[in-house]
Amino acid sequence: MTINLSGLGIDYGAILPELIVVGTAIVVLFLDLVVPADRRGWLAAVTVVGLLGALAATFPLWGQNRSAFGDTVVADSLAAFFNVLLIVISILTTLISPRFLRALELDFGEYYVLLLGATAGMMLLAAATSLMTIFLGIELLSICLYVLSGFARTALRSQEAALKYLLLGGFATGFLLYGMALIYGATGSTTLRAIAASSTAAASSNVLLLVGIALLSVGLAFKVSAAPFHMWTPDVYEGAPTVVTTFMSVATKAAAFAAIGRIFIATFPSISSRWYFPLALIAIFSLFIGNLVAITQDNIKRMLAYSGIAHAGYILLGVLPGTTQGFTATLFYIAAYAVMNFGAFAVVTALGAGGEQTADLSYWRGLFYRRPFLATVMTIFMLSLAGIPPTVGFFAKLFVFQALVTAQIWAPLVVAVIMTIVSFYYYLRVIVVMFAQPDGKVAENRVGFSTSTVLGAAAVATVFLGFFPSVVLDWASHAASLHF
Amino acid sequence: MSWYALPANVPWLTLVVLLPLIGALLVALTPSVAGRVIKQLGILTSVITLALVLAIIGGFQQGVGGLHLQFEETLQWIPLLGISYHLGIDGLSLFLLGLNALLFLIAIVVTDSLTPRLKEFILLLLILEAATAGILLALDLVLFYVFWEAMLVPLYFLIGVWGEGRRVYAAFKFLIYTVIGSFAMLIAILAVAGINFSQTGQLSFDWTVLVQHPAAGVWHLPAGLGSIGIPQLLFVGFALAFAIKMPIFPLHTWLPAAYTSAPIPVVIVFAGLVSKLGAYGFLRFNLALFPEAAHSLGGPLAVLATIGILYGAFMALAQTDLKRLVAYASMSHLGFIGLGIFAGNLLGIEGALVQMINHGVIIAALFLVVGMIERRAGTRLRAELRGLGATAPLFAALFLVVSLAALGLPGLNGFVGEFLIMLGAWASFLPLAVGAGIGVILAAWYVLSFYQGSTQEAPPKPATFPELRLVDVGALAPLLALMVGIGISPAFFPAAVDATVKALPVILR
Amino acid sequence: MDILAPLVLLVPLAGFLVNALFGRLLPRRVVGWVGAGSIGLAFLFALLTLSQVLGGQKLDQTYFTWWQSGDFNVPFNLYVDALSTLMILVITGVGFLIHVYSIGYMREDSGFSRFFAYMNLFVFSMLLLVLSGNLLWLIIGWAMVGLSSYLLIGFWFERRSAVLAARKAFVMNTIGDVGMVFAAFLIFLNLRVLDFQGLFSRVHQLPKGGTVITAICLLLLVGAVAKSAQLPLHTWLPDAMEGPTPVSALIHAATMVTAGVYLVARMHLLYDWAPTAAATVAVIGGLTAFFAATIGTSQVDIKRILAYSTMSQIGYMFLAVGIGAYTAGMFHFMTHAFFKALLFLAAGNVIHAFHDDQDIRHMGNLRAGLPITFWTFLIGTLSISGFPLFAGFFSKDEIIRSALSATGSEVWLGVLALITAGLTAYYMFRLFFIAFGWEWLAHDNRHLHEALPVQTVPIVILAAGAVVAGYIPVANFLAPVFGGAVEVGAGAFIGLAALSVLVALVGFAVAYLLHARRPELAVAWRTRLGPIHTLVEHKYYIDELYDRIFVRPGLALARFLNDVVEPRVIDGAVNAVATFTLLEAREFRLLQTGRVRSYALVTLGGAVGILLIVVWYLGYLPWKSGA
Amino acid sequence: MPVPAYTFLVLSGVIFTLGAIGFMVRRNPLVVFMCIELMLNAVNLSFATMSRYLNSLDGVVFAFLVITVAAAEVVVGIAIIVQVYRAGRQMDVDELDLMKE
Repeated sequence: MTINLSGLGIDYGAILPELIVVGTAIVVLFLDLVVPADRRGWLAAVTVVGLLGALAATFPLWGQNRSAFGDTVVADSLAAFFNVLLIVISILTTLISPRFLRALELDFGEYYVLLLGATAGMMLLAAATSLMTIFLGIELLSICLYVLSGFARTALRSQEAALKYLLLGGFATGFLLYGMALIYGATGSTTLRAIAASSTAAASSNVLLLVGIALLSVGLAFKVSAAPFHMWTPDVYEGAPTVVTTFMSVATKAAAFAAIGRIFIATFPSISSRWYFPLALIAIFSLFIGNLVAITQDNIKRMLAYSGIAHAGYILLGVLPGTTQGFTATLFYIAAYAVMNFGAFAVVTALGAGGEQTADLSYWRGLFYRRPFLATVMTIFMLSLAGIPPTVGFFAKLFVFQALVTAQIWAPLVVAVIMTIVSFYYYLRVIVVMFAQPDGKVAENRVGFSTSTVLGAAAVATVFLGFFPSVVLDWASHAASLHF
Repeated sequence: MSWYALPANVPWLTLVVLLPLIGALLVALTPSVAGRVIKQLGILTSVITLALVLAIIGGFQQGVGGLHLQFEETLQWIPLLGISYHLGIDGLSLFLLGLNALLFLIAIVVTDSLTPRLKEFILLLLILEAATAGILLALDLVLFYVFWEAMLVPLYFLIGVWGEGRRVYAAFKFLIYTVIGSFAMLIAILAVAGINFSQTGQLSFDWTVLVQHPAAGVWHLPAGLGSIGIPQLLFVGFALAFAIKMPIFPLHTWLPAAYTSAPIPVVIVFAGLVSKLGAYGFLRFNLALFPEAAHSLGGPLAVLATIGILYGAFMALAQTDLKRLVAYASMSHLGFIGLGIFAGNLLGIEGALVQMINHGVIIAALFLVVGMIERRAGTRLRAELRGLGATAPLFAALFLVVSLAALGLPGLNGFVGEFLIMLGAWASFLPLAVGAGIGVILAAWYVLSFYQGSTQEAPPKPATFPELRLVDVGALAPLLALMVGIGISPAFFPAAVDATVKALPVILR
Repeated sequence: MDILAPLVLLVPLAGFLVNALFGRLLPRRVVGWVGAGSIGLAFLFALLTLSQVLGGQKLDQTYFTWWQSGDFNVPFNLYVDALSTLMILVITGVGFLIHVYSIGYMREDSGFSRFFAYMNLFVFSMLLLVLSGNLLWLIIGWAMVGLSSYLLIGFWFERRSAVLAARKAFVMNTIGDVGMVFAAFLIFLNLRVLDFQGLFSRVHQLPKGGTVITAICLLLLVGAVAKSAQLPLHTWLPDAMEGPTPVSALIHAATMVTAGVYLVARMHLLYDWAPTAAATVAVIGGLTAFFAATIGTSQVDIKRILAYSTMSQIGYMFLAVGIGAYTAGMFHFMTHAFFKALLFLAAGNVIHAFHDDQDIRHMGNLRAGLPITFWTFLIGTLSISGFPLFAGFFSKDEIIRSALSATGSEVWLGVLALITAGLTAYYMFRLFFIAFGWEWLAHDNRHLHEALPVQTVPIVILAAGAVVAGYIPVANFLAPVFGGAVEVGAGAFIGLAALSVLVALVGFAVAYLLHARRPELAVAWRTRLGPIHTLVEHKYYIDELYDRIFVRPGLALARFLNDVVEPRVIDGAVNAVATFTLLEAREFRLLQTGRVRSYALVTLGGAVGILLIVVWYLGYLPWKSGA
Repeated sequence: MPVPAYTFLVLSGVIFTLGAIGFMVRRNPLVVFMCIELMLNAVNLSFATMSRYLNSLDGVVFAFLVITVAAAEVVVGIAIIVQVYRAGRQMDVDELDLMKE
């Protein structure tokens, strides 16, 4: 008796990047056993090399449309787009990590393994075209991040963050899965392609399907930390080691939005009239709560957490029209957000690496005069987050708003605009504080070479894309044209 | 002025934007300790820029009819959304560009070499110059918006870091106000392009394209709350941004705070130029893109402008701080410009255009004078200033000319604009012209009490107010020359702008 | 002539520039002669112009374009005819004498060069005003005259009173300027021209006596009234005495205040076309003449008395041009220029002699000390009082005659003018008797010294003018502009002449009685007239009135806006929004309790909310069916 | 005796709700964690039901997947909880509020 595997569409090439990342993780895991404690830097190097390999393996996937493993994953431009994004993020994270970890005496090999694991999960999530793979990806990244958030084993806040993240994450996973179950029940299949085929306009009054979609969106909204499913975000961002926050604040969001795009825009276009309203509400909530509460924050990590919630709202706005144009804007925004928010958190990390207690805004007073470089790049990131040209953040907002205007979606647009104005307050507050006269002289503290390189790169990218957004926009528009 | 033709294949306008940035780069590369070098770099840069701009003004062909732009440059920028890098110049922007270059030169010249962190100061000034020049040159709405917003950041820092008093509050207030307006404009910009797209099937943010198909249509409010004309709606969107920048009453409360806190070099360009950019925006966009709305909404705005004239004048009368006084005087004068624009006829608009230059020149000079007084006498409070003219006759004389121009004395430049503006207003809204006339009388009142209060009467014993130095005279000289020159023979001005203004849809209509 | 006219303008301008730019470097002698010489030169050019005008030439020459867009085309053009020629002759001629006098008078002042710069600027502005060939440049000259007067009134700028007087003069003149500007608007918007030729040719397109032309003329009148210190914009003139005395002479005799008369005369075609406006001019003139004269009777400051006499005399001129007797008005302008300049310069000598004391009660018996001044002043007094054969007699008489002989309502103005003539004679001789008193008063004035020749010579020349100017055939000279003068029978001529002389004599007699023969009577009368006297002495409290209704309310409003409206209302609204936002933010912040279970609760709430939406879609909720 | 499919679905819904409510009301992290497991099992039940009802294996496979992943999650979860415990803090999720507004 023989088993015919041809139908399964096994195609390792399609998931080569993910495989490489996982492989690297395993390699690092073993290397960790042999590398002496004071040479852990090597692990970072290996990690970077592996990620670069994955990056290289990603490029062939550009412009393709290879469904593999029975339609559970696809290798297309969108996946490639996110692979590049995620890999770059985790490379940058890896680069700024060692110094920070040493400063906090957390310099253990598992860190890189978990980082790679999370990356792999995110990449899988971006490529997933089946409920199963989506679930798999989400869990892979989540579990790794649970551990990473608690990586500062001895720090109470870190533990607390981990536990909160774990419990609430699990809670949300419950909803996610239940939604998947109902969708499966309504459509009889788990692959998005089949689901799309069976969810025609007639399905717009299918109870199971709609409830399923609702619960699914709860799970996903949780992952992108959109209000009102954002409650975990501030605490976890604050408690987790800054470098981890840096990573997950951008990477998780990005990956989850890939899934959102595939599910809502590609799979359920015919019933967009059904998911538009809830999503719009979620977006508005996020803009509202994120921006408003951020005003009141004196802890910069929490402030950035809330700003992250707000940005989830902006990104979600791009999904609302359900058009390729809108999704293009979303993708561009994700990329932009990745650059600038990573940069912002990286600055906090860099300060933390100096072993300084950095979370409180009062510490940042007069930063410009003792850490001019950090203050300058932070200024750039803040301006970009606020959306002031010529920075990438401006075009991100511009494109999203433009999509909304073309789709004549006014109410969320108005809220977005008003809240953006509010957001100026807290972003610029940071700048004001940094440029205010320092009250006490704090010892000059060098930024490590790799860190400053990363920061410089992020800042340059923020500004460069502010002058030539087309570079990324064209990729985004190409990647946004989903089809299956 | 079509004295000669510049070689065509040189990106002149891009150079105008680029030169200050290059200068900024050089400044950034100079070590902060080399204060003199940095300042000289700044001066050099702005001198070259000024020369270039003058060359362009000289090469500007007069009387080229229609909304025909000159020195145009177009490059693909964001093709996906029909956003292009499109620069051009016409009668509306020509002389403002000159004013831009001139005021920045003066600002850098009068910058005190002992300013803390001089390097960053000059750096930001140069970046600001590039941004403002861009605003005047941009013909793509998004490009314009980018420059418009980019202008905020340097200004914000220049006030917030180098300012005095409640500088952070002032900078912040200014920023929030401006941003509110900007976003209204941003939405309007997107909507204009969207409507044009639905009409013509071509997605473009290009002014020259959009001006061909003025938006039309009516938006019916939900639940039968009536309906609003789309052009009017868009007009308001743009107007908000520009009205706040100008500022038009009652959106002005950021102004006294910002002007008072800003250091003198900054306030020179701030009051002298940036406020004019609001007026320029009205002409370039509101009047060109929405002629219908301009006619239906011009009246209310003209009323506001007139209120601004009188309000600013009365406020100026009540001020005790010279800087605040000049700030409100500036607001009052800007009311005239607004009135001329919204009169919506040839003379009113040309008057507004020439008055923009005059206002820039006059207000810059006034703030220079305030700066000189403050640096010498160590105070700006009218109560503490007496008889400065006794020991500084030259100062008193120059100050007198500036004051006379400010109160619109016939024969000096202020009169030219005010005459045409009131004439235009008289033709459109007679009562408002009368109101403006009262404003002129009030101006005579507060300007004279400003001038006499500080320079005349018995000086304190011993009179210690030192006479002007050469650099002060040098900074004032070009402004004074313009005051007299434009006052006596402004004919060159209509010659250059007539064609453009005549072609404005709002006039044609 | 197209060269001459600009020269007349440019020479004083050059003088101004030289003295303004290099005056502080040049020796005083040079400064003085540059200042006076430039005017003298201008006078020569004016004479040449005269010769050409007498040769029947006219000029309307455009030199450059001021503004040209659409049909709004304003050139810089000069317009020379008999009228402007007469004006420039007087301005430069009398102006020259005043300049020469000033060399002596101002010799010890620290601001010597500044003074001459201002004086030249003054003359230049006035010349520009009268030579300009279009309304806009007339307005420019008009305003620059105001500026010059401002500068000269506030010449001693360390005196607070001078500073305030200057400001007052300027603001009031600005009111007039605005009126002029508005008139220009109406003219342009209705006739599409601003230059005189076009204006005069097109004015008849407007309906005669219509609203438009009347409005134009009245707005022009606002300017004229402000500049010529007529009611109700006259209050600046007396204060203008804060300036050095030659300035007063210049303002009152040659330049400034006569501008209003010139304007009406220049625009006579318009006023002929707007009878109502013309009548208004006449009424204002008549009233001012009388009103000022009454005040003049009660003042004790020598310069103020002269100032009010000027107001009164200008009133005559307004009356004249108002009733269409333009020639008479201009004639009186000319004679007045002579004797008023004379009076002021003479008064200047007296004031110097008494070390800047201007109170006539402290003066006396000047015949011995300042003989030249004494006799010339007497001539001036006789001339202004309209004694026969003096210049003033002819011109004033002609005005009164035209007023009385005019048909209709102006007759009462004529009567008023007649009475005013009497008052004039009274207050002038009152001044003369008290200040120059016949007999020795309790006043030691042996230290008095006559002024330098450089001061006395001009006075003497002016005195000559004050005598002979009446014989100049101005009427014929101006005929081409205004047409023939009003003709009256010889009988009426003699009769009226006799009448006015009689009135003047009465005024003289009263003055002689009260202030020379029996001064105690004057005191008695003053007490008897109690309230009226105080009223008159305080200039009818008009200054105080204006202060109450304009100045103080204006400042109060300003303070109110600054202290209440701006911070509370406008800015208050803005701040309120900001505060509200912050409060909201704090509210939302409270959600974040830090407890996992409450977080889960919120999450669940969100999920339930979305499910509710779904249910709503499916139409399971009563109020809305989603499908 | 055949039981209609929807009863299973209702059951799973009830269990899920119980889990969710348990999450809210219980304060011992371990118990809270078990509530999550309960929710997941409710999901598994419905998956199985669907799978049976639709005659497709995907649901069952999914259920297995969930079980394994849940196992992994538990491992991590327990570890973290133990960490917290060893830090000497009470086994009470309400006590974990170092970080709040």
